[in-house]
Formats: sequence, structure tokens, C-alpha cells
Amino acid sequence: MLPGVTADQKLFAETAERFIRSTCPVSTVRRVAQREEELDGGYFTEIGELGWLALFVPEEHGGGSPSGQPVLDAGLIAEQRGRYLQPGGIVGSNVAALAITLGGTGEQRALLDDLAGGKALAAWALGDPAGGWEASAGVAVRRDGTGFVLSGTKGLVQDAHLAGWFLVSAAVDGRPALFLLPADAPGLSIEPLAGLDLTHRYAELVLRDVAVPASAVVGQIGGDDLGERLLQVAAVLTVAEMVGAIGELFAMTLEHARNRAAFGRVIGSFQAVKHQLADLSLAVECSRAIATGALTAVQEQTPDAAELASAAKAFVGDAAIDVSQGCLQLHGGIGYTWEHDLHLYLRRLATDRVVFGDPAWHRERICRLHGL
Amino acid sequence: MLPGVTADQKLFAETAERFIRSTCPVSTVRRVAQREEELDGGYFTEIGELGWLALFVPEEHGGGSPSGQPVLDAGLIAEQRGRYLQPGGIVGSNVAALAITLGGTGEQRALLDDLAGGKALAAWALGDPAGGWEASAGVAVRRDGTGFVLSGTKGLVQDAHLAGWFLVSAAVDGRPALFLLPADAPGLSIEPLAGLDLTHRYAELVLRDVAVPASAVVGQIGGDDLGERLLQVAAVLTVAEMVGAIGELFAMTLEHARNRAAFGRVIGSFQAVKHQLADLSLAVECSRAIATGALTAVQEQTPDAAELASAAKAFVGDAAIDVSQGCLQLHGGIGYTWEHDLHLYLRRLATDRVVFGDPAWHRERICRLHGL
Amino acid sequence: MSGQTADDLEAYRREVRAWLAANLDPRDDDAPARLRGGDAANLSPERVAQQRDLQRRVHEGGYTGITWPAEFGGQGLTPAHEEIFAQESRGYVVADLGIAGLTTTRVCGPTILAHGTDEFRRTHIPRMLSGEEIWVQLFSEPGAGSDLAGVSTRATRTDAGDWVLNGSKVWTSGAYYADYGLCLARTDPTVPKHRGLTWFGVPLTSDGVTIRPIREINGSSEFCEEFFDDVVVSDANRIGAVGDGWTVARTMMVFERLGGDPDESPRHSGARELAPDLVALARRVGRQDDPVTRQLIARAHVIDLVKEQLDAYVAAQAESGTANPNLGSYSKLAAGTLNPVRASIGLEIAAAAGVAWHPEDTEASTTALNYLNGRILAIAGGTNEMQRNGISERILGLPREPAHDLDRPFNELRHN
Amino acid sequence: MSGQTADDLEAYRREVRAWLAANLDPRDDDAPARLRGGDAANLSPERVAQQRDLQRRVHEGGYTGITWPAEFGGQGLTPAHEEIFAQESRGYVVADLGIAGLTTTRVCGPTILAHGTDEFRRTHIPRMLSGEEIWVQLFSEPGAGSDLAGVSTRATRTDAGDWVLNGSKVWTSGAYYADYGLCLARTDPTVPKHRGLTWFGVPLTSDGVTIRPIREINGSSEFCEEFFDDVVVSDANRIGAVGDGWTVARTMMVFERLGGDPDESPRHSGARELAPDLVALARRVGRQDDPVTRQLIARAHVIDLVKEQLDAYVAAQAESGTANPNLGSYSKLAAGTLNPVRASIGLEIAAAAGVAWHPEDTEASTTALNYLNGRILAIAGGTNEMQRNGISERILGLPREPAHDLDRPFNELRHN
Repeated sequence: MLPGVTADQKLFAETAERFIRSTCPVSTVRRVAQREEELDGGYFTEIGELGWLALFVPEEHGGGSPSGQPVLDAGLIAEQRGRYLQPGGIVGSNVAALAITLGGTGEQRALLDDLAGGKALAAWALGDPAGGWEASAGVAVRRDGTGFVLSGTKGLVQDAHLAGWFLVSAAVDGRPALFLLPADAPGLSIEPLAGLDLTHRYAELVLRDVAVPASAVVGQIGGDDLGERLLQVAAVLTVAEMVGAIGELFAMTLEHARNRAAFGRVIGSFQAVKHQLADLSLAVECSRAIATGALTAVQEQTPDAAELASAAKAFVGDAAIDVSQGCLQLHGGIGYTWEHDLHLYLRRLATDRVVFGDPAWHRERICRLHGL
Repeated sequence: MLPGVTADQKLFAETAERFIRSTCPVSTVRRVAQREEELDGGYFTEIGELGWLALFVPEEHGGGSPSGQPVLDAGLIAEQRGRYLQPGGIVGSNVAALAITLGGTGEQRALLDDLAGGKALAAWALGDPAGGWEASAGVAVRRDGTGFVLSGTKGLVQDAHLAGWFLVSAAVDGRPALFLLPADAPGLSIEPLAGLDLTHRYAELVLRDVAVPASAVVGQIGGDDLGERLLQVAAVLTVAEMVGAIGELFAMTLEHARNRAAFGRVIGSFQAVKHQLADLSLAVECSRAIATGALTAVQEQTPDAAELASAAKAFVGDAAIDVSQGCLQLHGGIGYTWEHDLHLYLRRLATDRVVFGDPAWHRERICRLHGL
Repeated sequence: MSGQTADDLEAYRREVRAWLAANLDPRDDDAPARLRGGDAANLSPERVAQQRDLQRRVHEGGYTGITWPAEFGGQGLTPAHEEIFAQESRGYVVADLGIAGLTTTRVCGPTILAHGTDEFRRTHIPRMLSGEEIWVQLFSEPGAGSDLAGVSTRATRTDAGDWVLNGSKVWTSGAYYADYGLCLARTDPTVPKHRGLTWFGVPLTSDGVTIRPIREINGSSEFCEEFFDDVVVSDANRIGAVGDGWTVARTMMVFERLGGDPDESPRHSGARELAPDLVALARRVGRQDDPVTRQLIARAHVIDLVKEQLDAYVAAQAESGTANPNLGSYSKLAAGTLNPVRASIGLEIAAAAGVAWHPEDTEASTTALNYLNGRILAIAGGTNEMQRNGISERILGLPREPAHDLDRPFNELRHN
Repeated sequence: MSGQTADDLEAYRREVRAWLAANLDPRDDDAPARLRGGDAANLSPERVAQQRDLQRRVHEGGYTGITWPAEFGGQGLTPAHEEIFAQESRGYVVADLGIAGLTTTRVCGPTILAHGTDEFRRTHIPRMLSGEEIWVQLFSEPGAGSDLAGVSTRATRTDAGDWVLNGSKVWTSGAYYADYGLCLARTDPTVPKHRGLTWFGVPLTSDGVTIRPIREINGSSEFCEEFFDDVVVSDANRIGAVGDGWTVARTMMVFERLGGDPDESPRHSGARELAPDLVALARRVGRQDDPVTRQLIARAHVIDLVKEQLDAYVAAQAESGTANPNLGSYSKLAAGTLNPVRASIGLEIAAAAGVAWHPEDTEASTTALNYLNGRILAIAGGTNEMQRNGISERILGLPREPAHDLDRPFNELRHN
């Protein structure tokens, strides 16, 4: 668990873990991944009841967070979700709830109750299929009277198939804007993608001349602050999920090294294996540390929140590959079998590495944040 | 020693090693590096007599190579020179001799006898101070009647202080050209640089409106092939020096690990140390392999000579840092002392990594060679 | 036999040419030389039967086991004759029985020739040559990977003198279409691990044998695992003396190294493409002009060149005859450490396109598959760690790891 | 003492303020807090004398050894008092005796307080506080680096009961201006290595002591080596019981960890610059817009941030009190593995400018110096390998390395 948590937060995270282990353990995730079982809609109303989707929603709409620090609380849930590879990306719903809370119209705010309760899910369509994560990526907007027409394709939308609403980033006259669209908006279609990750599903959101009224805008056009804040929150929550997954993958590998024998000894007694495990655990601890720093900074909206969020996404994105590769190596042949859970982690981490910005994109962003 | 050598080549290399060990061992190199001793001009006439400077010179000018494969023969010498950190860069003299042999005027060819005998040394001024290695880098040329005027600065010219002649690359009307200038040409000055390497010295060659007659051009203006060939030769000979240095540095480290004791055992018996040594030796062998392939290809002027030369410079440039760092680590504190030779290797390798193109420059070149 | 003249060989070549032209179909040059490992799972029963027929035709023509002893069904000729047949038959369609076929003639056959009884050799070698018997190696176990001699599969002797096998084997290529397995089993767990082992030829149709494909993380199934429940094996099927299995294993490992897949490291022949998979990828995602991407592409190409040059360098030294016989570990470790780097480069270039793609786009999953497969050579056939041990001890001459398991009885050792 | 009230502390603070204002000079904020390791070699005799005077002034004012027992010259007050003095004195020029000064009061002093005889403490502790005696640690040896207990320096007892030291020590910071060395020597080589060790306080002016600066690969001389040729040391200068040196050493190592350089990891305080050295470098070579260079700069900045966050994370866990006491190894290993990466990034960005420069350009050599210094934390104070051992055994709980040297007499062990 991320350190420095209050008693309330601890209880919140422990309840989350208990729920996951009894309702949707990795064995269930695997069956969903292999399409042998579909994720029950009840999962979302249950996690809605647990409060995972209400953290960024004001109390009058059924929201609230245990500690009053929604980013940190969401980080704790994200860590557990990553640890157990939970399906159904909820980062999008939380981000959409935050966007509406911060900038939504009265009409949009009516949706908050459903989002908080898990009765409706939302996804954030930010990046384009080529891997750009600027608001303007992939979609063009033209004005049409008081409204707008959106055209283009957003890529790598997490679990779009579950979403009733899409928060779509785009640029209007060169200025970033956010639009809230229902999944059944005319001209909007979801093109499911095949992919490496088996535990989340990804899709392209294709917008063919989608006519959007002015009332669909969330916040101000050119209200850069809102989009920036959403990016930070989405990045650090994705990082928290990755840290959960990396930690569990490492724990699984350490356990393997403690038990697997070769040449009459457990392999974890060989210095070469011990040193690899030490290096991997360093990567895990560094990932935890930068994730904690980034979550805290984003929660507190400190001036360095943007760079810490990007640094965390960049570092943990690289560490995810290193830890995945190191753990696969130490497992040997058994880790190469479909039946072993290792590859589920490996696939999810390689994908989360890219979602809401891959390391190279965030590194370039860090330079720009510093005016270079 | 690089493999596949003939008996003549073996003798040539062994003679070279014997000469170095008796005349200019690393202890002497160190005194020269610390300016406690100056490199005696006799060194160059002696190596001239040994034939190290005559390899690319035709027989009628006192040249010749033991095997008739001058690039391979020069590679053998370069390896020994790198192993023992020999001062006085001779890559420049060899490259200048090759340039004159391939494209020199009758007047220029008269210089070959002195170059072959070590009575005159030449340096190749190719790159600019910022690290570009295109012919055009750093120097502008304007036509003046039948002649030319050269202005600008070439950087990282190896052992310019010893050179009587400079082969200067530049572009005339956008086309690459080579000029042969005497060190006392009016307007030409040598600005000595301080630097990391203590065994070679580097300088900038500053050209202030240096008037050059048409007869100073070597080969054809726009004769891209000659400049390209020189770059390949300079790159692979530098690589061969680096391979010699890397191999010696590794051997020194292996010896240390075999003898140094800790916890009642030699440190080379600890698996973590053994595995580091195995990885380092892999880097050494890979370096040798690509160097051998590149030397052979450049000798035979195969179609892949350019890309192998660049791949070798890129790979060995990176490996030089990895091996230097790994060897320093395994030496521990003793390797951090001035008295130990390790840092002389570390300094030279980090510098040779850049001379005639650093890895990033050669990687970009590889893409261009393939039309990307 | 060593007295053959150039004329003899020329006559042989003419004879081969005539036979090939009369009996085999010319090869379509575009077809792959044989099925690669990755496709082994695609060998249908029909295809296997067809290839067995083809193999029998060549065998009946007298062109299998060319250097093997005539008394066991070979031709008793020289390597020069074998080379002639190899050269001449290159243009014809010859039998392709996949990896198990290669294992039969390059590993199991030579091992049985070296250690089998006369009776066993007379029975089985000709059938191996004729395609009637396909053999696989049953060596690795779920509990014994790097520790090759740590096998737990038990062979217990019956009162009648036969043996009963119990245990399991794993990572067997092509077992699902094989007839026999050459199986290493522990016949005495009370002695140190290298001393209580014995080999058996086990008919894979025996009662109690279960063969299951292993599903790998990339979704395909190249390998099988085998389970033995009270499988009765005749003592006549024993290869080598009881308890002498490690001697036989060492022979086998030599053949395994020699018989390595000839297509795995083709010598460079002229033009090379610049990391074609990655250039294609970069173009797909529109990053071919991005300097960062170009650096990555060139890094991958340099990796490709270095591996190629290292293999050639190691081969050249091996040909010199005086080289350390363990140099091949460098090629293995280079692949085991550089392949994963190259696979990660793909992910870096691809970004979003590397992890999700349109289902109908057949090329789009290449980057992801390469990533999943990137460590195969870091693990299979001797892990990176085993190569590093080998290099440090057998090439660099550093002290061996203190062994805790060489002198103690197997059943007192910690094992899985 | 623990009964002090807030009023007592407030009174103390007023008293401190008054004394500081009356006795010390206000500090120029631009001056470095104290000389850094890299400058220790610059401590001239004049400067040392000056600083000793300053230290004596503070001592005479009653503000040294604030928490140390009054009977040995300390003030016998609480950490709260010490903290008040630290806070209030921050704006004044206090004595800076370099690393050896810190070693005196943070490592040698506390160790002697814990293990010295009353007589020894009464004599030396007040002098350590007053700046009269500067002490260094004589622990590492040319032949004993990672193997801390493997010291070979011999102390042989004379008939008169004194000791004769022979041997050498190395990597001692500031020995050239120190008065005493706290020296670990082997008093019995016939017992296992941890059991035959004893500490001595050695006057560095003794006959037979030679102190030489070590020239490092970066050309500077932060450290010294010391040679002992038949150096006679009184038994009264022994610290702790004969043969009990390892117990004392363990105490000392705890103080060493606690007394780590307080300036080494400043907590983040607001604005950070983007890898300022590398941005400046990139601008010098005109590469600030090159995407490859920008990736490298950001990589370095991420390294800086990760190290900072890891240090804070480890400190936060340490403050919780329940954390594994070895977590500091993560910070050490992070520095030991990431600093070299960061140093190499400098070389990559600089290209030609990183390896040669105009002699008069004082900033131009930074990249090269960083490269030479990049591995200091990978080696000094416990190598990366020792940290990995510690992490794997003491945090991850993996089995310890089999030890060959713990039970055998030192003189039967292989050593350097």
C-alpha cells in the first residue's frame, strides 16, 4: 500500500481488496479476458456502492471521498485494481466525473449521480491512434451556428464498450476544449480493437460529422487548466494501477525464487538471482516513491504537479517493461505458459505504459513544461 | 588479436607489440600524458620504419602492406596501439596518405614518401566543434579566381600539434571536397584544447580566410566516393583502436577479479561478479566481431562497408562506455586512483567514442545510407 | 571408405542426380525450406503421413543415413557423399517432418547408434531413417529446467525385469505427432543426481502416456507436455546401462549442438534491409522522420548486424579448431540479451499502435508478438544465467560455483 | 532533563540568540554552508587554524556537545536544545572543519563516548568539542574494501603492554589536517576475522605515521592514505576491549549512517530546474531543440526526481518507526545505479564538446568531470554489489550467501 495513509484510507483500501478477492480475483479476470465469462454489470454498481466512482463527485450528487483527498483515495483503489488486474477501466469515469464537477453545466451535473453510483460509465477520448495525447489529437472541430461538428478518430479509448458517455478532448480554433457526448450520439461509433492487454479492452472512437450543441462543452473553450488537470489525474491514476501490478508481479516472482529449486538449492539463494531481485525491487520501490510523490502533488495541486505526474508516467512506464522482463526471466519456462498469470501482468503493463501518454511523450512534455 | 590473420600479418602485429612494449609502454604514455616527458620525434620515424605509416602508400613511394590488405593490416596495428594507449594519432596520417594515393596530384604525391616514413605527419580535419562529421561541417569555402578561400573552425582534430599537413574536408558549392594544406598556411592556426583523454591531444583548426590554390584540392570536388572511403577507413581504424583498449581493460579487470580477495575468496568466485564479467566479455567479443566484419568489408569495399563501419562505430562507442563503467565498478576504490591505469583507458575510450562520429551520429547515418 | 577418389564421388553425384530427377519433384524456390518451429503446431496428420511417404521413398532410394553404418540401415558412406546428396537435393522437395523429424535423425538416432544395443539399433534405426518412427527427446521436466540432471520422473523395475515410468516431461517440440520418446528417468534416487539416471525408448502410444500441447503466452502451441502414469517399458527399450544415463545425455547434448537448426543463422548474403519490421512500423505510425525513432531503428539494425557478425566470428573461430568449444555461449547470450532490447524498441516506436490494432489488420500485431516472444532465447535451451555461468567458468576460467548437490543422494536434495 | 518545559526552551532560545549576536558574525547567504567533500583538499593550515579558533569560541560559549554528558565537556542538555541552537545559528558563521570535523563530532566522538574509558573520555572529548583535536576514522584498507572486517593492519603488544602498529589505511577524508585517527587493527590473527580486532586512538604526529593524499582519477585529492611503520601506541589509547573491535565498529557504523552529510539530500523546496547542467550544455552545443537531446534531458530530470522522491519515501517510512532499517540501501543503490546513467547522458548530449574544450573555459569540463565521478556512489561507502546483497538478504529475506570466512582463523583465509 502507498504510505502515509490515514486510518480511513486504510480501511477503504482494505475493503477494496477484500471485495476484489471475493468478487473478481485474477481467475475471474482471466475468464473474462478469454471471453469465457462477461463482466457483469453488477460489478460496477457494486464498486459504485463501495464509492470507487464517487470520489470526485460532490456530496449533493452522492459523492465524497473517505479522506477528502480524492486523488489519493482513487490512487489507493487504483493500486488494488492494478494488483488484481481489474477489468473495466474506471479511470475514465472518474476523470469525467471530475471534469463535470469542476466545469459541468447544470444539465451535465445531473449525470453525476449515475456516474457516482456506477449506473453509467464514461470514458475519456484523448489520444489519437498514432499516440499523440494533446487535446487536439485526431479530431477536428468546426463551428456550426452556436454548436460544433466533430470529425476524426480518437485511439486507445479504454473499455469504450462499457461507456454510456464519452468525454472527448479536441481543439476549437486552436484552443483545447472538452465535449461530453452520449454513446448514442449520431455519427459516433466505437470500433473495437484487438490488443496485447487481455484485461482491458480498447477501441477507437470514430466521429463522423458529429453535431454537438454548445451545451455539450464542459468548462470553457480554451480552459486549458481543466484539461491539464484531467491529464494529471488520469496519468497518476494509471501510474497507481501500474504500481499495483508491478508490485504484485514482483511479489509473485520473489515467491517463485523462494520456492523453486535447482541444483539442490532454491534459486533465490544464487547471488545472480538475488542481485536481479534486488535490482527489480529497487525499480518497484522507485516506482512507488515517484507515484506517491505524483499523487500527492496532483492532490495538492502544487506547482510541480504537472512535472511529477509526467515524470511518474515516464519512469513507471519504463520500469514496467524492465520489471516485466526481469520477472519473466526469473520465472523461466513456466512464465512462458498461458496458464501462468505472469503474461496477464506483462500485457497489461505494456499497454498501461502507453495509455495517457507513453514515456517518450511525457519526457517531451516535461521539457515543454519547463519552457525548453 | 583479430582473427583470420595470415602468418605475415601475425608477425607484423607481434613486431608492433614488441616495439610498443619496449619503446612506449603505458608507463611512458603516462609520463607523456602528464607532460613529464615529450613524445620523441624518433617515435614516428621508428614506426615509419616499422611500416605503420606506409600501409596506404604505393610501393614507388616507399609504401606497402604485409598482406596487401592495408585496411586489415592497419587494423592490426590500431588494435595494438589501442591496447597500449599509444600517443600520436596516426589514423590521420594514414587517411591522408590514402587520400593522396587515391586522388592526389603529382605534386601532392611527392609528400607520400615523407608520410610513409614518419618524417611528416598529417591530420584529418573533418568534424566541427559541435560534433557534426559531414564534410561541410564548420568550414565555409568561397571561390576566388581558380582558387578558394576557406574560413571556419574544425573541431577535435587529433594530435594536430604534431601534424605538418592537414587534410581539410569542406563543401564547395554544396559538394564535398578535400584540401591538403601545410600547417604553416597563412591564416591557419591550431588552438590546443584541454580534454578528457590524456593520451591523445586535440585541437581546433581555425581557418581565417585561408587562400588555397586549386592545386591543393585532393581528388575531385564532389568526388563523394573519396571522402566516403576516408570516413569508413578512419572509423574502422578508430574502432580497432577502441577494441584494443576495451580488450586490455577487460583483461586487466579479469586479472583483478582473479586475484583480489574479499570474504576469504577471490572476488571472481562470487556469482554476481562472474556474471558481470561474462556480460562484459560478451560486449568485448561483440565489439571484436563487428570490428572484424567492418574492417573486412572496408578492405574489400563491399556494398555494406559503409553501414558496417557505422554500425561498428556506433556499437563499439556504446560498448566502450559500458565496459569502462563495468571495469571501474569491479575494480572498486583502486580503480578510482590516478596511479591506476584504468582511468587512462576510460578517458581515451570516452573520447574515441566521439572521434570520427559518435554513436548517435552514425546511427542517423545508417538510416540515411538505407534511404530512410 | 576413406579411400574414395574424386572419380568415385563424381560418379556418386551423377547417380544422385539421376535418381533425384526420376523420383522427386523440383522445389518451388518461394516455399520455405521446411516448416519452422513456430509452425510445427500446424502439422496435420495428413501432412505427416505425406511426409513419411516421401521420407520412405528417399530411404528406399538409398539416400538416408548416408554416413550411418550399413548394418543398421544406413549407407556406410562418407561425409563427402552426404554433402553431395545435400547439394544436389537442394532443388527438390524432400521430406519435412518438422522439428521432431530433425530430432529423430540428428539427435535421437545418433544417440541410439552410440549407446543402443545391437538388437535395438537393428529394429529402430532403419525405421527412423524410413520415416516410420519419429522420435522426440523427453528430457526437460516441470521441476528441472536449468538443472538438467535434476529429473524426477521415476522408472521402477518390476519383478519381471521391465520398468514402470511415472512422472512428466515438458517443452517437447512435436510430441503430438511422434511415435517414440527418448526419455530420461531416475532409476535410483538414493545416489547423487548424475548417477541414478537411465534412458528409455518409450512408445508414445503406450498405455498411461498422455500428451498435451502447451499453450504459450503468445497464444500458440509449439511445445507439448507429457504425463506418464504407470507406463510399462520393456527393459529391451533401455538405452545404455542402468544408472549411466548422464553419459548418454552428454553424448546427446553434443549431437544437439551439432544438429542445431541450420536455418536459424543464415550467413549474410549481400543486401541487408534496414530493420524491415521496424521501418514498416515507423511508416505505419508516420514516425519515419522522427529523430528519436530513427535512432531506435538504427539501434535495432546494429543489434541485427552485431548478432550476425558475432555468429560469423564464433563460427570462424570454431573452424580454426583450436578455439574454446564454449564460444557458442556468446552467440546464445547475445541473442538472450539483445533480442529483448530489440523487442522493446518495437514497443517504443509503435506507442499506441503496438498495443492495440484493428482485428483485421494481420501485420499490426507483430510488435506485440515480438514483445511476448522476445525472451525465448533468454530462457529456452539454457537461460542467460546458465550462459553466464558457462562463459565465466569455461571461457574466462573463474572458479566454479560451490556445488551443494553433486555428492548428496538425489532424494536428500531440495527439488521441486 | 526530560522535564524541561516550553518556557525553559524559550528561555534557552533567547539566551542562544543573545550569545550568537554578541559573539559570531552573521552569515553571507551566498556562501556555501560549509566546504564540500570536493573542496576538502583546499583546507589550508591557516584556514584550519582559523576554524579551530572559531570552534573554540563556540565551545567556550557552552554551545558544543549540547546533548553530550557534562562530565566529559558536553552540556548535558536535550535534543530539543540542540535543535534550537541549530536553528538559531543557521544565520551565523560557525566553524567548518570539513569532513574530518564532522567525523570528529558525529562519528569518532560518539563512538568514544560509548566505548572509551573514563580517563580517555575526560581527556579527549572536551578537546574534540573545542576544536583542539580533529579525529578521522582509520577503517578501510587497500586490501579490505567491501570486506570491512578483513583488515590486515597489525597491532602487536609489547612487553611493556603498549602496542606497535604496522600496516596501512586508505580513503580517509581530511587526514592531512587531523590530529588523531581512530584506527581498527588486528590484534589476533589466529581467531576468526571478526573476533581478533581492536580499536586504538592514534596520534597522527606519532613517529612512523606517514600521511599521503590520494590523487583521484578526476585529478583532485579528497582522500588520504596512511602508512604505519612500527608506530607505538599506548594501551591507554585503546578504545574498547582487546578483540572486541567489531562490537565498537558496529556502534560506529550506526553513528556513521545517522551522521551522514546533511547537505547531501536536501528536501525539495518548491521550484526545480530542469537538469540545469544538461540544459546549459545543450544550449552550448545548440541542441536544445533536438528531439533526441530533449529526451535525454528529460531522462536525467526524471532520474533527479526519482532519487529525490525515493529519498523522501524512505525517510517517511523510517519516521514511521516500523520500517525495515535497511531501506536506506535503496537510496544508496539508486544513486549507485542512476548516477552513472545520468553522467553518460551528459556525454551523449555533449558529443565532441564533452571530451575536449578550450582550456580557459571553466564550465566546459563539467561533463567530463561528472563522467569521471559518476560511479563514486556506486563504490564508496558500500558498493552496489554490497547493497544488492543487503537488499536481497535483509529486506527481501532471501538466503544469505554461504560464508567461507566466518569461522576460520583470519590467518588461514585468503586475503590481499
